[in-house]
Amino acid sequence: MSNTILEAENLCKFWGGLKALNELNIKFADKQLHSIVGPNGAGKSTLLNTLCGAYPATSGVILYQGKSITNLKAYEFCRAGIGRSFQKTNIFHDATCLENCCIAAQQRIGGSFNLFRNRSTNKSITEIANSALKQVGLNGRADTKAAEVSYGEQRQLEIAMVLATDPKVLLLDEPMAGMGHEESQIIISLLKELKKHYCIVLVEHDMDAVFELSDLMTVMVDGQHLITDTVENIRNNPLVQDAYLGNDDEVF
Amino acid sequence: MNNKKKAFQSVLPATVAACLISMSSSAYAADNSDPIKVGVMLPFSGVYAGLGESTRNGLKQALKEQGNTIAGRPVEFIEMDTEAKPARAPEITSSLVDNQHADFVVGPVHSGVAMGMIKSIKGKDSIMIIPNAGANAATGAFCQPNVFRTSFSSWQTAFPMGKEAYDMGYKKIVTMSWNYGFGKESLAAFNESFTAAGGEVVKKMLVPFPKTEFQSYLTEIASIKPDAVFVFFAGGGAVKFVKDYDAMGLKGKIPLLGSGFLTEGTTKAQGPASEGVITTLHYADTLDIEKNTSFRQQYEALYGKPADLFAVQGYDAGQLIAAAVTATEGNTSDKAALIKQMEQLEIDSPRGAFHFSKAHNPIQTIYLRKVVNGQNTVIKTALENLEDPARGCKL
Amino acid sequence: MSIFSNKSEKIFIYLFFVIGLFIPLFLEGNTFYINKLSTIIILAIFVMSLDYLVGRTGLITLGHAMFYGLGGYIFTILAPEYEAVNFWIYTFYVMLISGFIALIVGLIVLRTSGIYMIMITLALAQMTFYFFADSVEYGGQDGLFIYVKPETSIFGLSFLDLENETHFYYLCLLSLFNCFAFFKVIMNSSFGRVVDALKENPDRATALGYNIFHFRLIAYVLASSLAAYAGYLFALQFGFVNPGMMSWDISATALVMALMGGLGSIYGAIIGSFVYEGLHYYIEHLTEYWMFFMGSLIIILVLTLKKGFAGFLNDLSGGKGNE
Amino acid sequence: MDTSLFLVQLLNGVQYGLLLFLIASGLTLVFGVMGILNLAHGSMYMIGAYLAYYFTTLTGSFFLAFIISGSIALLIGIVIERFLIIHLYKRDHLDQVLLTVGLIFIFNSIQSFVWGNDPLGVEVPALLSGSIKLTDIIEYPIYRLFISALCIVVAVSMYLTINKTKLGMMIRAGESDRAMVENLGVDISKLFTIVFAIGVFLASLAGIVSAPIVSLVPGMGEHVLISCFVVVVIGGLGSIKGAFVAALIVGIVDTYSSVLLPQISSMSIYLLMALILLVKPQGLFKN
Repeated sequence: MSNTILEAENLCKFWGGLKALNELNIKFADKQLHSIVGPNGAGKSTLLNTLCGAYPATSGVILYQGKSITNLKAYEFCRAGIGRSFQKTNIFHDATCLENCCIAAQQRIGGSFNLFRNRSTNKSITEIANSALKQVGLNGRADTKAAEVSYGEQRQLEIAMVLATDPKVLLLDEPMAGMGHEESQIIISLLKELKKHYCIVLVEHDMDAVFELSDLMTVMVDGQHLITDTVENIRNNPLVQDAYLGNDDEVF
Repeated sequence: MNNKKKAFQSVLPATVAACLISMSSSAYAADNSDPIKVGVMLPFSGVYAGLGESTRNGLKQALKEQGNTIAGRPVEFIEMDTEAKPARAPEITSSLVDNQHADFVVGPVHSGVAMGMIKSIKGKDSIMIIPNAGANAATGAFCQPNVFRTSFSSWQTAFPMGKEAYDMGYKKIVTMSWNYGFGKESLAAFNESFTAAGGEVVKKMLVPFPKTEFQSYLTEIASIKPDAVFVFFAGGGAVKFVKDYDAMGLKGKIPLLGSGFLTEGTTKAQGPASEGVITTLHYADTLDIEKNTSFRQQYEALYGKPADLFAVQGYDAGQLIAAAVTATEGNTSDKAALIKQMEQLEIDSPRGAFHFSKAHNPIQTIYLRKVVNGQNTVIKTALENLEDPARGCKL
Repeated sequence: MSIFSNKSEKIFIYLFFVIGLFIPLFLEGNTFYINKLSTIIILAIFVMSLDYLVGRTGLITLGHAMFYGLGGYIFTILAPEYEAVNFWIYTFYVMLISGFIALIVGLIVLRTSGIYMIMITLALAQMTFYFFADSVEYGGQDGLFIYVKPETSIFGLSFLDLENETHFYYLCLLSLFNCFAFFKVIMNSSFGRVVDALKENPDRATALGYNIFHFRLIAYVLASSLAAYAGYLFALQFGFVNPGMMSWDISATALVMALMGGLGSIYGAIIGSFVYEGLHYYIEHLTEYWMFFMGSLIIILVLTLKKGFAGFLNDLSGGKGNE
Repeated sequence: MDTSLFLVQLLNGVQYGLLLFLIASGLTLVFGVMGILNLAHGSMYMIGAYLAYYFTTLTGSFFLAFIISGSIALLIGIVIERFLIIHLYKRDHLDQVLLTVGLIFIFNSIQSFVWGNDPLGVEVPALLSGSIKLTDIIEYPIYRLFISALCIVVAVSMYLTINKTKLGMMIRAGESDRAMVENLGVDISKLFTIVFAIGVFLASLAGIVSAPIVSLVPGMGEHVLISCFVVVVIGGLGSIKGAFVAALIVGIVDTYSSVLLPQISSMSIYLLMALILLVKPQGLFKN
């Protein structure tokens, strides 16, 4: 893969004695959707959290555009261009949808330490926020309080906020969790569009969606990398079926 | 505008009263129908609440003896809780002085509060009578024409002990108190007379206020083995200290001396541990003076418990008000005249008669006392008619 | 975009400041009431700064009174004893120095959060309390006096005489207004946007690339130096400072006032201070055991009025607010 | 400082530390299991001491008073939890702070109303009133040693209860995951009532046994509370083991600093706390 943008080398994350990530090596290419699957407790979420800087790695290296970002602070990952969405809806409920995206956009435009400039006067921030909402199809909800839009729309907003930070890499943690079929379809078509522009790392339990969307898939078991391959190859790989059937009661 | 309003306020009742007089041809002067307002600023909650209560009882007893009228004018009390919080002092003083126009303000117990009060009563048309707070500065550097004290200065209560201690044969002494004004002033006064007599203070220990964990200090004292220990503690701290001192086995070996507050109102709680502790103070419950006996009888009849020092000091504040207003024949509007009367008065106190120094602090006799059967018993007079040096006072 | 969050706030603020402006005319000469109002207004500034910290930033502190006391002490220690200094220049000094102290303290306490922050702020405040209470040069337990009040001239023109209670009252009222306006401006600013975000969801704010520590630190410094300004005014009003100003119950009472008013509403701080002090004044005159009634009242308020009086007013006026 | 003196001071420090542990253990237990910060913990200490005074005077026996006061404390704990604290589980720490400040006000008023404001004292029970000779001049009161022994008994029984009994298992589970406890079919509201009552009981117990060696004054609870905070924070909130270690450290530091560094002795434990938090923001034993 020539256009690798994000890469983990021998990445480890230990919680006391528990090895949530164990010597993991993985590469993510630009403008591809790369999904991570595996049974519960395989370390998928831990991987995302480590890649975005929320959990400092125990050992190993994270390379972004060829440079190590392992030692950056949590907030610096976002500034570098790694955006993430959360498994549990993680938005600012009291603010409007637009304001939610403005918060994200302002980080990039700057002026956050300006105590006196009214937040609504910076038009470029509002523009970015609006276009992010538009990208996910929420432009009609700009002035509605985030707490008041539907669950599916909150999940979309979650992604819009990430987009507003102008990332190169999107780390999406179960964007379709808890959604109905129709709501999922919205996200699926959104992701299809987005993967043309971004490197997307997707952790998702909805296997239909995963198989439909993924360019590459990685299977993880017990914090370790099992296999990375195309959708077709994974589907037929006995190792993978074994991993799921043998270790967990979750079957796809 | 302040004055205009005040003038208006005093003119109006005067006019009304004048009309009444012309109708009823009463013999009393115009302002005789107005009550004499006595503001009471004492702690009724918090650590010092017990002292506040005794002081108020004494004050009321003195005025009750006058039938609650002085020179024909009724006495009105306005009571305020200081909570012993200095930060509240100016505000409450202002309330009594500016809003209620109190003629007298009696208070407080706590020295920090006293400082705040003095600051706000300075130059005002009210007279402040301090019934306890012993800060030297109140009748020293901060003395004011309209501030009197019926209690003591810290200096007075500890100074005589220095000489007494030396005369008892103690040459090396450890001194100890809480690290606050009253305590430090007491230790300094003791040090002054003790070293002048030829003794040596080998160590001065200051305990953070209001810490009462004394074990480590007592261990330290035991290791120094001085001839005696002089301490200042009051209230709950005094109880704890005397009990701990005894429990550590020091009492029989190193004599314990103190400023009188160590055993004042605390011997009951201290129990046998306080037996034999020697202190100096301007009063003792058992003082064999006729006035004291009658005062204590009446107090017990009124309030159902024995009087204490704080009651005496409150009582004397009441006597001072009564005597002064009687002397001006009920006129309280001319404060300068009142003050002049007060300066000349001799107060027939249960502690023995006293009058005021130029700085308005009592010139009084200090007694050497020893706890016998839970009672502070007078051994002898330590210093007669002791006057506070009033350092820094320009009155 | 209006500076007010909702209608009841707008009505309250207009009413309060109009009444505040004219009330001395009706109290002419009664220095007690004017003093009392000044005291409560000073308290409201203090409570407002705490409300900003707790209600808007989500940083709960039990040591805010430390800065209240420091404000008074900084002035008293800096100003020459028998010389009138300029009020405005010393306002600047007091806020600058207290802000600097807050910066250092913030670097320590903001490493912690939640209950730990409550306790460590409390401990630091106690430490400062003991520092002044045990000090010899700063008056110990008895505190220090201010002998000469500052003069207030700007370019040689003097409008206010601080010895005059009414003038001082107007200074306090003006300060409260400025403080309110200041907080409203920063709440609506770009900075306020981030603060809102990190209060509701600090993890998400971090994930969006904000170093929330910096924002918290700035908020902490701002709120602390305004608390110091309030303490400075308090010291000037009665001309003395005392370690008691820093005691933890002052912080706790201020929290109660902020809660009564409605946390995070900023204008609620004014309501809270007036309601609490009014009740205190009233009940204290009724009974020696006023603490019992205040305590019961606090408990009832916590259990019933969850958004304080500001929330109550807002519900009354049927407004939802536009935040 | 010679060796024997040094050792006596160490004894002082340990003894003070053990007492601090007794007071702080209830606070940290309640916080650990229930997530409730009870500022009125110091008031419970005060009420315990005053109850001990009241019943000692009434019955003439300290041990009888001990039992009665302890039972009343348990009852107070149950009542407070059932009627007040129960509303706070879903609320943030701030509401807890305010409600318990309200409780402090109320208990202070009750104390002042019922027992007045004069300092009171309780006699050391005759059985324990002697002293042991340590050096030629220093004797050590047996009662203080008795308190230390009691504190150790409490510490050990807390350890055993938490690690070896069913209640302890529920407490441990409650500390780590509240939802899990509920899933296990434990009646969590009953568990909370029990734990809170135990917390109040421990504070009162400390008050009761301290009564003979302290003076009973208004406001005695608040002072204790702050020292208690320091212990709990240094040890790590919610950790009983941490509270034990921290209490001993605080007791010893406080004792030696008052002798060796009197200038900063009042600040010493706060400095210690600030230093420890700089290195370990969560305290020494945060799980």
